[in-house]
Amino acid sequence: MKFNNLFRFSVLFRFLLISSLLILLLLISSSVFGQDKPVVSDTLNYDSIITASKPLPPVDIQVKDEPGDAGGAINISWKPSPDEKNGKVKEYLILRSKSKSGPFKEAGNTTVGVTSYTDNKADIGVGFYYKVASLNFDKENGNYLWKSMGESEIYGPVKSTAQWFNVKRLNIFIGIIILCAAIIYFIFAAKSGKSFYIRKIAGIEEVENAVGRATEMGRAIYYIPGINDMDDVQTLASMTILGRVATFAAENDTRIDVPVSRSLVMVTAKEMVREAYSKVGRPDSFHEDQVRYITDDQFGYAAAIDGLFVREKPATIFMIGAFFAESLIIAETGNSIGAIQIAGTAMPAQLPFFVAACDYTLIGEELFAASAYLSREPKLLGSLKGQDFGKAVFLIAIIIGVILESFGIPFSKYFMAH
Amino acid sequence: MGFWGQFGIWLAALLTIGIISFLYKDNFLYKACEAIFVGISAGYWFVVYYWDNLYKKFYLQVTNHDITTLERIIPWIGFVLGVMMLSRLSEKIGWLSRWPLAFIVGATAGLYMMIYFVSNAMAQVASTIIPVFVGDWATIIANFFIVAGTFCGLIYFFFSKEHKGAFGLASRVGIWFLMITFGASFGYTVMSRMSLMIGRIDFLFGAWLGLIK
Amino acid sequence: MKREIPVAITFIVGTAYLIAYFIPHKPFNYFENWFNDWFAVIAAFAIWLGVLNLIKISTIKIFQKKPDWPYSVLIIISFVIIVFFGFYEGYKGLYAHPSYSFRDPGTSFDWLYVNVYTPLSATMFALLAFFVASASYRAFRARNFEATLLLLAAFFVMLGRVPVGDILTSWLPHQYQLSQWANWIMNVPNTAGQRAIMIGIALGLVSTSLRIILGLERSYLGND
Amino acid sequence: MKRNEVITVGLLVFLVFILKFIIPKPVQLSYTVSMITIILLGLVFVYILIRTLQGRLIGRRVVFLLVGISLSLPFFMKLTLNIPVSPEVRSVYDALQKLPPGSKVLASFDYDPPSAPELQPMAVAFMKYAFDHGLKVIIMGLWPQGPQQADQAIQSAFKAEPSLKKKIKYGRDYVNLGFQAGNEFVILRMGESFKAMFPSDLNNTPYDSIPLLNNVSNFSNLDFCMNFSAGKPGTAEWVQIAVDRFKLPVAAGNTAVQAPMVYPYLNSHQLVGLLGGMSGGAAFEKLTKKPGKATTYILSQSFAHTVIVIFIIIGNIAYFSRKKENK
Repeated sequence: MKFNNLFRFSVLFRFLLISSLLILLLLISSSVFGQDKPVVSDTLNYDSIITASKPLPPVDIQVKDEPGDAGGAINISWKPSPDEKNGKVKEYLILRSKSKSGPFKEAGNTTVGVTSYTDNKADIGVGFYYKVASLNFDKENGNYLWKSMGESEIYGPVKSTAQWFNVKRLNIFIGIIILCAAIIYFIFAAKSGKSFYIRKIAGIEEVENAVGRATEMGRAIYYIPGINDMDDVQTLASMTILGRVATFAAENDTRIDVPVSRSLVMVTAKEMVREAYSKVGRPDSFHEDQVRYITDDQFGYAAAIDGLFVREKPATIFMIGAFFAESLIIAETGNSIGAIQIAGTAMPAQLPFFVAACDYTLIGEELFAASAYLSREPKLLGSLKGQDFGKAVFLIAIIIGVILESFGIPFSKYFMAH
Repeated sequence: MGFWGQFGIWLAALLTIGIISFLYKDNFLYKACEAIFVGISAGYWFVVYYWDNLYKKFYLQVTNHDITTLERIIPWIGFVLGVMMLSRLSEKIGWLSRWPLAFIVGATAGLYMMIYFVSNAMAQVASTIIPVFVGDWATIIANFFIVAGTFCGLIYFFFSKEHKGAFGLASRVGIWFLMITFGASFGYTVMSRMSLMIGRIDFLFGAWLGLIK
Repeated sequence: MKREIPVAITFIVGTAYLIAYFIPHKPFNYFENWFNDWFAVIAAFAIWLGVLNLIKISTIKIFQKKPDWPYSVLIIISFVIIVFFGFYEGYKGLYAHPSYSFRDPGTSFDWLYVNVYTPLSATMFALLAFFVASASYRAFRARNFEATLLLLAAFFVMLGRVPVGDILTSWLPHQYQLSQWANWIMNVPNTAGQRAIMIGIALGLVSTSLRIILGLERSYLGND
Repeated sequence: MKRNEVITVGLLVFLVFILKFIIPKPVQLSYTVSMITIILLGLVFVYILIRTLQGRLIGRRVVFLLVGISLSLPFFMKLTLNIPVSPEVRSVYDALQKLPPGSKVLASFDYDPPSAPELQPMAVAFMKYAFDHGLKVIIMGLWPQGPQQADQAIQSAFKAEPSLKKKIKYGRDYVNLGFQAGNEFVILRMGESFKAMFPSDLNNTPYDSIPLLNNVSNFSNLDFCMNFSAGKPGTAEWVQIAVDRFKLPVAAGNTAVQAPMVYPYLNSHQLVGLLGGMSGGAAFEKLTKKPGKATTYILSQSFAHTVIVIFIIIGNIAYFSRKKENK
């Protein structure tokens, strides 16, 4: 039997029964009332609607195993039913069966306008048959008044399988391999003694002048390393830069103060400053209390620094590391006492405030570049060079790509398909 | 609203004013509110992590009899790693905590490496590669600025070449774009902070004092 | 041993994630799920560390009668109260019919959250509104071309995103009003700048992650 | 404590007493009074400008007080303003309009009460819209307090439009799956199976016995995703995983701090649209013709922005005039 769907069979049966009744009624009424409009009761009405509003099924159906996945998914796609335009399609139903003869059960539905569905409940290795049906209906209070369905042919069988490589991600694979290879190459090149050029960074160039200014004025330098602990790369970078600043200060015999908010940072900072003093041959000029712990608490730390600034009026202030909301309070006070301020952070939300309130700001990556430049650590230098390689590739790709695209040749899809 | 509801609102109002009082000066009320904040937030996250992570992801898994034995054993590895984390409290066996730490660092590194490379590098480069001279004047100008701004901005963050000549000019244009970006962030940050304060004022005037509807 | 095994763990876990991105076939697709669960459990233990540390510091402060020690008492009391109610409600909810969660509206834990935690944290962040104003008046200066650009962009965005901007420029045709300028700034130069920053950060992240996975970067393991 | 401070505290307590128990409520200033207040505030700023030009900066506490006043007063004013609508807000609205009734929409609530002033108005407006247009909403949260915020948003929507309450049924029209720990890993696993991440909903009803979720096994069965986010995990994670890996259309509502960083995703069409901060919420309320909290707040917000801009201008005028003198 062709109508293997019980539901459909009953609809057909009812349709036949009711439409014959309808014809009978029509005949009687026309013979009694002449050519007047037929009078049809509400309940009977729906079945004529069902026939009249039966939508054509969608066309051009394709059923495929979902590529590049772990199996268990089959993708069904179609072109919209010709009846979609005249509003006869409200939904598409995806019907599925393990055998060609059925029974077909609903595997899923989509709203109109959608042209694909992924059946995620397809067991691996089992062949499935699919039909896609356009559905038209009317609803009242969430209940169906009537439903009418146009079914497509049967497609299949299709088995879902697990793949060993996600082909859709080939471009990403090639990209990451090239980038990683470049980074590794440059790291090992740096380790084997190759030296790399790093461009001037404005904030770092100015360190000498800023320290000199403090010396001239006979006032102290303050170095604020942010409020994160040593596990933050920004704090690590800040410590490297502190070493440089402290060396200049020691050379000029200018006092440098480092108030910190973490005990571990205090230990490291003390080491950096002590080393700087002994490097220039003035180990005796270093005092333990130059690096001191204030408090772990964010606003408490800010308030304490505020007080220090107002009392001691430093000539130069460095704010380099991980900063949060306290950045504003510190930078404002530093500004109000007329100090030269050099800031640096990779915290995107604080950067605008630093730029607006400080004389020089190391922006994001510049902070890390500065620390690589100052520490000359091969792994940092190599990474920086590797990243630059990546940037160069992207820059060239943008130039070539924009030209090609402007002439109508697609290029961006090699990076990412949208 | 019962007694606890009313009491809650008065308590919340007192704490709100306590924090705001810092604007006048650092005082005992602010310090007390801050201490409560530290204690409450530590306790809050402690409880939440217990129920959401430890209970759901471990206890419920290992006591679930609907899954295979292997699936029941797997979560124990996580548990053991977690306990090793506590070894940090002791000086002697503190090195054991490096194992779970290594796990966490490795997992985030592996995941983020791909996620960021795909979404923030490849996808963003792809969407910068657009035909520039298409559409009306406004679109052409906008597209041109987006391409040029991204290009010059990247050049500013290019460290292994001296910023001289055309390269230096591009990098200068790049920093201009970055500055406009920071200006936009500045404006939005102000908007955000003000909204929060508006929310608190709404609470004080509305829920607490009942001055506004 | 103290260093080799952690480095090996990092390598294996990191590589597993990388492989899982490209190879959907089992067993790689399972690894991700297992690792994610372990991650959650380890994070739960990690918070014990922070909590124990907080209690240790506070107790020392109290017993040594350091300045401000009464505030440490407050820290411990508030911690104990919320933890007590969290567990009390949690276990009560587990055996109740119908069962409920410790943080459902109406529980005492939720009461503490709504009436203590929320006002405190919201007001803490709201304080910044005042500090921004003060810094605007006293510190944000158009000291050079870059800072001028920044402040101008901020003006356009701040005024253009609220009705004030259009009121101020109501004498201009609609497409030249401040709100339109704000749109343009957000969608064109801001997009370009953010994108440059994004690409830069992504490359930095790849190189850091690579160093970590390959064991070249071991600073997270600490010294010794 | 000094004597002055004791007096100040006493006065404050007295003020609270009067405001709470004596003054008739609600307080509302008429249009004329509002305008006079605004003009007075303007005069204060003129005075500040003159003082600053003379080199006498006003104190920090005065600035704080002024900001406090200009944030509070608008609450009592009744001025209607024409809220500007940005294209990214409009595209959220357009995308929602394109969804036919019955579409399944995932709403992820990734924020907590402290950021609620910015995000809650959007969430309420979204819920009103979705229920009004017959969208089926599946709620979840990557932040523990998110699902609770969603619940509050639904209650506010019902309160504002009682007709919705009769129409909307839990389990058929919306479902709240609750919170799941694991940040971006949750999204990652939802790409494979929702059920694995959310075995039951907030009320412990098993996943399979919720009618709305019958044909929902992962992202491929959804039509749209709306994400309300206050940080990490949030919009960036949804874009990176749900959009880039699983091709789900996502729109977002963000706190203003986050919003500028999300714009590149808009231009690259990784994100359908964006509601940014309070102004985004107000614009969305305007488009959906359902004014709510954001529309009320926008007046205070306007005052606040204006005050900041005026402060920057005054500060800079003083800075440049002093620079000239020094030359």
